Amino acid sequence: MSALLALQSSPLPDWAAVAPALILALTGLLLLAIDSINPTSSNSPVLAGISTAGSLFAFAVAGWFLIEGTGQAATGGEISLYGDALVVDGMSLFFTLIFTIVAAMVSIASMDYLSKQRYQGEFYALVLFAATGMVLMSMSNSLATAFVSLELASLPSYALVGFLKDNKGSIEAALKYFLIGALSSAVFAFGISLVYAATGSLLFPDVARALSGGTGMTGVLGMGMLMILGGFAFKTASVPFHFWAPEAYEGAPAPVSAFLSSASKAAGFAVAFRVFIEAFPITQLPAGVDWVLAFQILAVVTMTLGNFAAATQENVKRMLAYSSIGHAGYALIGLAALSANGPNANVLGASMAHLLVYGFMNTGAFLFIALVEHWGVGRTFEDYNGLGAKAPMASVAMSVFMFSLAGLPPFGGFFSKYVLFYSAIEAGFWWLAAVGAINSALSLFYYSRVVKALWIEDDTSSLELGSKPVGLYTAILFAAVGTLLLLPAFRPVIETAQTVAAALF
Amino acid sequence: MAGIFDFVPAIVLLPFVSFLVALAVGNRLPKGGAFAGIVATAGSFLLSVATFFTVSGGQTYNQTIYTWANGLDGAVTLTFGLLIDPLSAMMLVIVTLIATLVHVFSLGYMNDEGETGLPRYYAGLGLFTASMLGFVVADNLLMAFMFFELVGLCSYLLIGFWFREPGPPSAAKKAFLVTRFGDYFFLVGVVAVFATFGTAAFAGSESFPHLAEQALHGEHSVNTFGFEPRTWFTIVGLLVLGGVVGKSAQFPLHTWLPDAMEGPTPVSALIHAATMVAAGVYLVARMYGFYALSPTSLSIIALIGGFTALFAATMGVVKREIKQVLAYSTISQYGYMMLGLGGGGYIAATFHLMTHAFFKALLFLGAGSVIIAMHHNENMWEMGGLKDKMPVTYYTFLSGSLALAGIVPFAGFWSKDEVLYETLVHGLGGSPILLVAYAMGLLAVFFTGFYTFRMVLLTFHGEPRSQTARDPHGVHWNVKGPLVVLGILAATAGLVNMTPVAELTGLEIEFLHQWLGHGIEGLTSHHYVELLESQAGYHAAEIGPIVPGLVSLALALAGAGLAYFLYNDAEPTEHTDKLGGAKTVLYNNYYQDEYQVWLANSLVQPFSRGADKFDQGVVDGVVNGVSSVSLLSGNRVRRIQSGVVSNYAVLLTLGLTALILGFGLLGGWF
Amino acid sequence: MLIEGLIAVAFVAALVVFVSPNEYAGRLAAALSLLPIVGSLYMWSQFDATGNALLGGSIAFETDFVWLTLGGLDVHWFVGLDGISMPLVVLTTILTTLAIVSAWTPIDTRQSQFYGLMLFMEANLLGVFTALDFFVWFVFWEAVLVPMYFLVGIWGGPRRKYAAIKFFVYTNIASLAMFIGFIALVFGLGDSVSSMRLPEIAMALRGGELGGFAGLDAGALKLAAFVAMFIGFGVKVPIVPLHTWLPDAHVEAPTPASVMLAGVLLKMGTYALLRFNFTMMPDVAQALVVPIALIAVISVIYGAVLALAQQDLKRIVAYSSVSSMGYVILGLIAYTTYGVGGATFQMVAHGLISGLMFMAVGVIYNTTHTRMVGDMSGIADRMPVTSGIFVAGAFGYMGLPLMAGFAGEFFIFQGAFASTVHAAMPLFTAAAMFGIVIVAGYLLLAMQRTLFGPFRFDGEYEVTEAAFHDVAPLAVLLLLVIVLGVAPDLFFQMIQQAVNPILQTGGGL
Amino acid sequence: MVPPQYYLLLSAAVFCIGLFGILTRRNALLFLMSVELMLNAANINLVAFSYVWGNVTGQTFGLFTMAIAAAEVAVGLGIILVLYRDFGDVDVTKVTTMRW
Amino acid sequence: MTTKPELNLGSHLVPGLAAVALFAVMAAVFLTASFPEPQGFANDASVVASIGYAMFDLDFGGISSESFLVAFEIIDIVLVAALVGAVMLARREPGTTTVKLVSDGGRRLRETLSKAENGETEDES
Repeated sequence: MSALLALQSSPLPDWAAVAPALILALTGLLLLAIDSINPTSSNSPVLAGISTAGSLFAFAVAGWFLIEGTGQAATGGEISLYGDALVVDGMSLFFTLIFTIVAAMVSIASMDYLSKQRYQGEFYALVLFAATGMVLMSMSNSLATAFVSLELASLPSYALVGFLKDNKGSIEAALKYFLIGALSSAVFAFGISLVYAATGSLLFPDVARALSGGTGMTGVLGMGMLMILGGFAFKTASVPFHFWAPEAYEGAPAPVSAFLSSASKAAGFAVAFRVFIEAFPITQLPAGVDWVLAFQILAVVTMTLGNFAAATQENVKRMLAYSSIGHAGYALIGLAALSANGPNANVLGASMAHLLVYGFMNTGAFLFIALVEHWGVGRTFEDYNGLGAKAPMASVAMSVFMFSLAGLPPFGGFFSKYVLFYSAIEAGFWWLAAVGAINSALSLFYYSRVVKALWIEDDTSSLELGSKPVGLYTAILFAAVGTLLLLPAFRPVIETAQTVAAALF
Repeated sequence: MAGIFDFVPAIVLLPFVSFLVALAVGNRLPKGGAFAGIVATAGSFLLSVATFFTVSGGQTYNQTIYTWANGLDGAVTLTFGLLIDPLSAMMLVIVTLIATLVHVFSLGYMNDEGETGLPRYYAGLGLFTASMLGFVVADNLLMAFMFFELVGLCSYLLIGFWFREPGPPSAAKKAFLVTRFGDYFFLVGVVAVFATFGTAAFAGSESFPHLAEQALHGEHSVNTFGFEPRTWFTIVGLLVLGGVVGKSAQFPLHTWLPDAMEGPTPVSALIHAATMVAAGVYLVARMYGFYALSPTSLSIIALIGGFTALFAATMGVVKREIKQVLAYSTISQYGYMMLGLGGGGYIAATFHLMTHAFFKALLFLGAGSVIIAMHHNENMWEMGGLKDKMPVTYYTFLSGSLALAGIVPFAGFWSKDEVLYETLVHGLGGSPILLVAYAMGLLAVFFTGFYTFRMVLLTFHGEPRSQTARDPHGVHWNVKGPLVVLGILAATAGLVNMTPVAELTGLEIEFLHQWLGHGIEGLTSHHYVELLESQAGYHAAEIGPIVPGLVSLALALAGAGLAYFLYNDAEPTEHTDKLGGAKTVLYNNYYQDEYQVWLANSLVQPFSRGADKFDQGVVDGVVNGVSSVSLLSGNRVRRIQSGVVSNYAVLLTLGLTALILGFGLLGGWF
Repeated sequence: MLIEGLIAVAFVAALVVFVSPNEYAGRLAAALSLLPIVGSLYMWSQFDATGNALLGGSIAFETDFVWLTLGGLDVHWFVGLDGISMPLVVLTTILTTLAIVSAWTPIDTRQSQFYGLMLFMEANLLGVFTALDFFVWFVFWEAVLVPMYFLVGIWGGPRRKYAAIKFFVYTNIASLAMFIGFIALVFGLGDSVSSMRLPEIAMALRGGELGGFAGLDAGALKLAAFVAMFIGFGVKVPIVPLHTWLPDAHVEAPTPASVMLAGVLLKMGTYALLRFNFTMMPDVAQALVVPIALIAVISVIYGAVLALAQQDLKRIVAYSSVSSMGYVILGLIAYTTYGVGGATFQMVAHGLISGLMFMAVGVIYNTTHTRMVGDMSGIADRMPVTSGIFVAGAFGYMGLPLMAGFAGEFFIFQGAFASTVHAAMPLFTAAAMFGIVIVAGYLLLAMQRTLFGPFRFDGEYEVTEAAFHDVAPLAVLLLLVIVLGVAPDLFFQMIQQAVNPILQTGGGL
Repeated sequence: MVPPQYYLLLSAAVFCIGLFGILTRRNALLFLMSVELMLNAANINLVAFSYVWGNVTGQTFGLFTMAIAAAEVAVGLGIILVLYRDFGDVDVTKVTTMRW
Repeated sequence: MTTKPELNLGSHLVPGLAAVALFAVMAAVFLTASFPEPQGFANDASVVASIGYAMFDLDFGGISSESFLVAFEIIDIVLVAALVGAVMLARREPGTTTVKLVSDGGRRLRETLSKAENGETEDES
């Protein structure tokens, strides 16, 4: 199986396909090394720069692979590594793009956000390790790898959430995130053990193969499946494993919130997609373990709960946290609208595309919160009143994020959300789209509250904003431009997503 | 050939140009644009006269001149065109003549009195005249409707001319609104005509009256919406009649007209004599070939006319203001015209339309002259004795009054008499319903005589009853001139059609009969008579015109005599007080205004407010309710997030358990 | 590429104005907005399309290339004009400029943002009327909401926040309903369509290619989709009972935004109804003729009755818009040349007239700072020119002949009365026509109480005649209204050409 | 030979005991310990079914689970430490500054 | 501080019923499932060695296994990350004070600061 790049005169070895993960991990180690050489220095720009550069490099490599067709049908199909425990294909590369670009934005934004903090080296290293874990999650082809890489993504995240050690909110967030996370990983592990009990293997293809012959342990398998689903639900902040999310996102340093709600969520979806499609293919499932139904329930409940709870928040960051739950619900449509003979690749691809766009707009939104926190403005809607006049550029960007999240044009979120609904309808699940539509309309209400505060409400405070932090501004504007451009340039995104999704089935 | 007909559009356009001129640069013109108006209307008048003579030479003109909306693929094409036949040619002359005179009179009434806003005034007059002329020459029902509406607009603008006072804007609103109510039916009628015939042309083989006639003969099939053709034509005719009732102030839509006296008096003259109010009757005459197909329509027209004539005349008896008396007389006289049309007297009605135009314009202008003299006090009880102070006004006014009362040989006698005669003849000839209308019309003659002379006597005779009456304001040539012209016409116009005389002498002096008897085929009075006989079943009884004429003359004289008896004192008393409760009823116009105001204020207003409450409360309430419920449930949902991590674990466990249990049950795991 | 140029010019103008200083923004925006006018007029002069763009007619200024592929269906960048959209494009460009000029006086804060948003909205509106691919159309359709939200929310009246969010969410829900309905329909067409291009979909639907989808058979799917889309577009129109966002939005919106809202945004709803429901599914529309005609009649009468009860001048005009748009629905359901063509014509006519009315109310408001009928009287004494135009506009609204409103309404009445889609259509028409009486009632009453009578004004502002640049847009609109009223064929010819193909399965001409 | 059910029941029991601890104890450290118990419940299955299926995949994975558990404990303890510093308590139910 | 564990039955145990319920469901599922005959390991095979080989993706083990090489590598980073995180969290900061969460939008903080500026004393409870 040679995933040789057609244009390469000297083909890269197969293992090079994991280069994005390697780059991220090595950058993390490099940062640790720098930090240990000079532990007292907190030279923000250098550390942030390295972290950003590493992420962007990984992004570039992944993008290059994707364009060249590495791991895709055109060049010989997916690349399996390490005894099939890892697999590099279009989907994993696609998700890698999300993780790395979010990591890059978060890194560059953290430069200003953390400028007065200690342990900056550790911070960036943890971000990169978590990103590594996410990349590996998307490449996992075995429940074991999935579990381990999920932990690799989670453990640094716990530490990152609690990064502001002397901030009670940060610690509370970290505690809740950790406790629910630990519980969820226990559930996940138990689920894996049950699936192993039912099939005798952990590799996705083997599990699928074992299932195709039928099993007497439907109940055990089903329970394992639901518990694995629980593990992913935790990662994606889906009901009923979502309880950590509002607090973790609210209490965490805003860049970390951005990272978690965009990249970490996407990672959860990446591995969930692969597990459920590769290991438990709909067409080969024994009767009585119809996980599609579970995802339908989860999708409806998650998007409804997230949006309804978000509607009445006073705190913008917490509102975004709930909205993030709501968006998890939308993305779940990708699994909920599958059917035996349906246009599954389109549905899944739409979900992936939504996650990519979401990566930009949601990261941008949280980074705007970071900017506001950096200025020392409060977190409630009232505190945002009149910011549009004081910081027009950033406020325009925030408005872009809000409208995009709400699914309004001319922003990327418009297309990604409607294509998602479109695919759901295409698959015949018009009622899923209808539920999504109701939620979407409600979400417009609370997203526009932010916009209203920024532009419409009169400024009541006399607070002077400080400097305009370069890193935060760069990241926010980058995200805004990305969000904007993803509308006209949606074609490569959706077509790539649907093509690589097709390879899974 | 560049005949006179090529200039017919100019008849309409000249006043329109004067409208534009007055509007645009009226401020900079001497007399606020009055001269532009006078020149324009006089020009129109001359052209009309020329047209009149051309038509009398036997020529007619029926030409489409502008395509308003060109229907593709077989859809109806909507056009503007000119239809010049004897009827419209006559009307053109009347309208332009009176418009010219009103313009001249306005110099005295408005300019000399130092009114402001004159450009607006003259612009309004110009547009009014133009609209009416456009209506007169219209060759199809749609065009007629459009100018009909423009006439309504102009009446609004002119009645409300003194907008800074509270009364005129209200009266203007009422005038437009009430006539709009009638026009609603008219518009439905127009649409129905298009839907039925695919055309709304008045004349020609493709005209809708002709098509209707053919449809009744079964020679042509039209869409009658499931009705019998004659029934449907009756419905359509009555719909159009709605507009007529509104504009011609027939019962029950007459209430706007007395209020319209709030406008400047020359405008009243224009409105009541030649333009707006006349438009309704003219419209019926214009499409008489259609109405003649339906005896039901004709009867209704006759009954409305007869009733209105009597009804309005009784109200005129008790009024104090000179213009109010004239207002009710207008309503009453148009009732006669309707009676004539409904009674099969097409020529008679047209005749009355013409004579009435002259004498009513005269009376209004005369009243205007009196009002100038009285410093805009219109109460007759404060006048008296003006006869000697303003002889020209008095004698011309008297001429008009005699015409109005129907005293031989003044114009009104001949025309009114013929109206009544025709009705009687057809009523006796087998349409007994017309006799009822006739009786009412006949009775109204008495009242007409009474109130007319009551007005004359109170105004001009006796002793002056107020300071201003003792020392009235003088009037100039620009007032007297029009009065004299009209005074002569009021006295003599009836001579063109002295049917009783013709009957007596056997002379061929019924010029109007001859005039209306020629012209475009299908629009002649001869054709109408045929239609009336063959379609409406109207047959003329064999009665001479002399006896009925004498009867009505006697009644008019009786009324006048009674007035003379009661009011020819130096210091007349308010005899109407003796009527007691009846006076109150009459003075309040049979509470017609009250019930219409009640309809508006106590029915429509509360209804609309109720609808508003419903809208705000229920329709919008549902919208806001959905939003409130959503937010409330959002508030409930977020309470799940209690902040206690142990609770989260519980909920998580419960959720997972429920999921497993549910799937287990569904999937049969147990 | 003319259409792209037109839209791009508006976008670029919006950007330029956004970054321009507040002092010059109004002038600059007005100057820049002349470019789209020139463009649209040029296009009008070069217009050569015949037939309906969706039904195989030739399309003017067409551009068509694949944008992206969604689940086997291509999304094209596909724009072009036919006789239905051309008049609306002209209307949009002209009204935008006039609205911008009318904003010079009332808008005194954050001007560059205001004018930028106006131009941004124009660009999107042009997109709505020119797009011929569903997704392209939908992008513009939704994008219009954004500037309107800000325009109402920032520069609006006291309850602007409530009104803005209500408008925003309400119309968005409607769009979503419509989206689901339409997409389900497209998938019901199966392989008979290969793209989201509206002509392709329309032809397939009319060709009877619809199959069952998602558990619904073809008939049920069509009906469900029709209803969903009717409701979705109906909110925008708005039809009773989905209208309650409109009065709030209008009352709170600043004058120029009201002008655009009433003048163009509402027409998006009827335009879409015509393009989608009535063009693509004439059979369903005709099957539902009774409910639709009833909705039309109720909208007309109910809207007018509500207007009668209002004290706020803007609210009066707002409710009367509901009433007027009811006529459009009536015309559409008639399926006759005059009905559908008249409805299209009425979109333009009502756009101009309602714009005129809102502007006139706005000019008075600029001076008096109140719009309540009871707060003033005799304004005509101090503001004769404005009042004069107000009166003229009001009569235009009442359907005075030789003004555009009459043409539109008469065409509709004529078309609807003669319609053969249902035996009761004449009755429905006659009932709806009664609106012309009520409209006269409330407008005359309002004018009598505010403009006429002895001058009385309790406020502390001095009431004087408005500035030239306030009155000029009114005069221009009035002129246009009269021109269109005298010569409706300016637009009605091309409208008929575009409309007649729709009717071929309908009730005839 | 012990039937596989028994192992499953055992592991389920261990899992639920751990869960019970999580649900009822308020002490963060006990919470942590309970999670360990739950992870070990998974290990019971893994080892047991490793024998059933005749491969060591399960057993090997069990080792990884333990390693992960250790790592989790490390991070968890770090968090609990800071928690104690900031809140002066390790009662998880008292940490409720953020809710709703 | 932790206290000596003691058996304290009370309402705080009620949530535990959820765990009991879960157990009941699990037990019901497990007891009704049918299992294949255990294959067992070959007698001569070394389980420990096989595990070792499995971890390094070497094919020498007597008992088959899937490869865990990549998991092993990942665990490496996991441990590094956990260590870094734990150390970072656990290190005691010299001379820092705890800041309360600014969940009220920082208003109270600002008020406190502004009052302090005005020389007022804040009565911290």
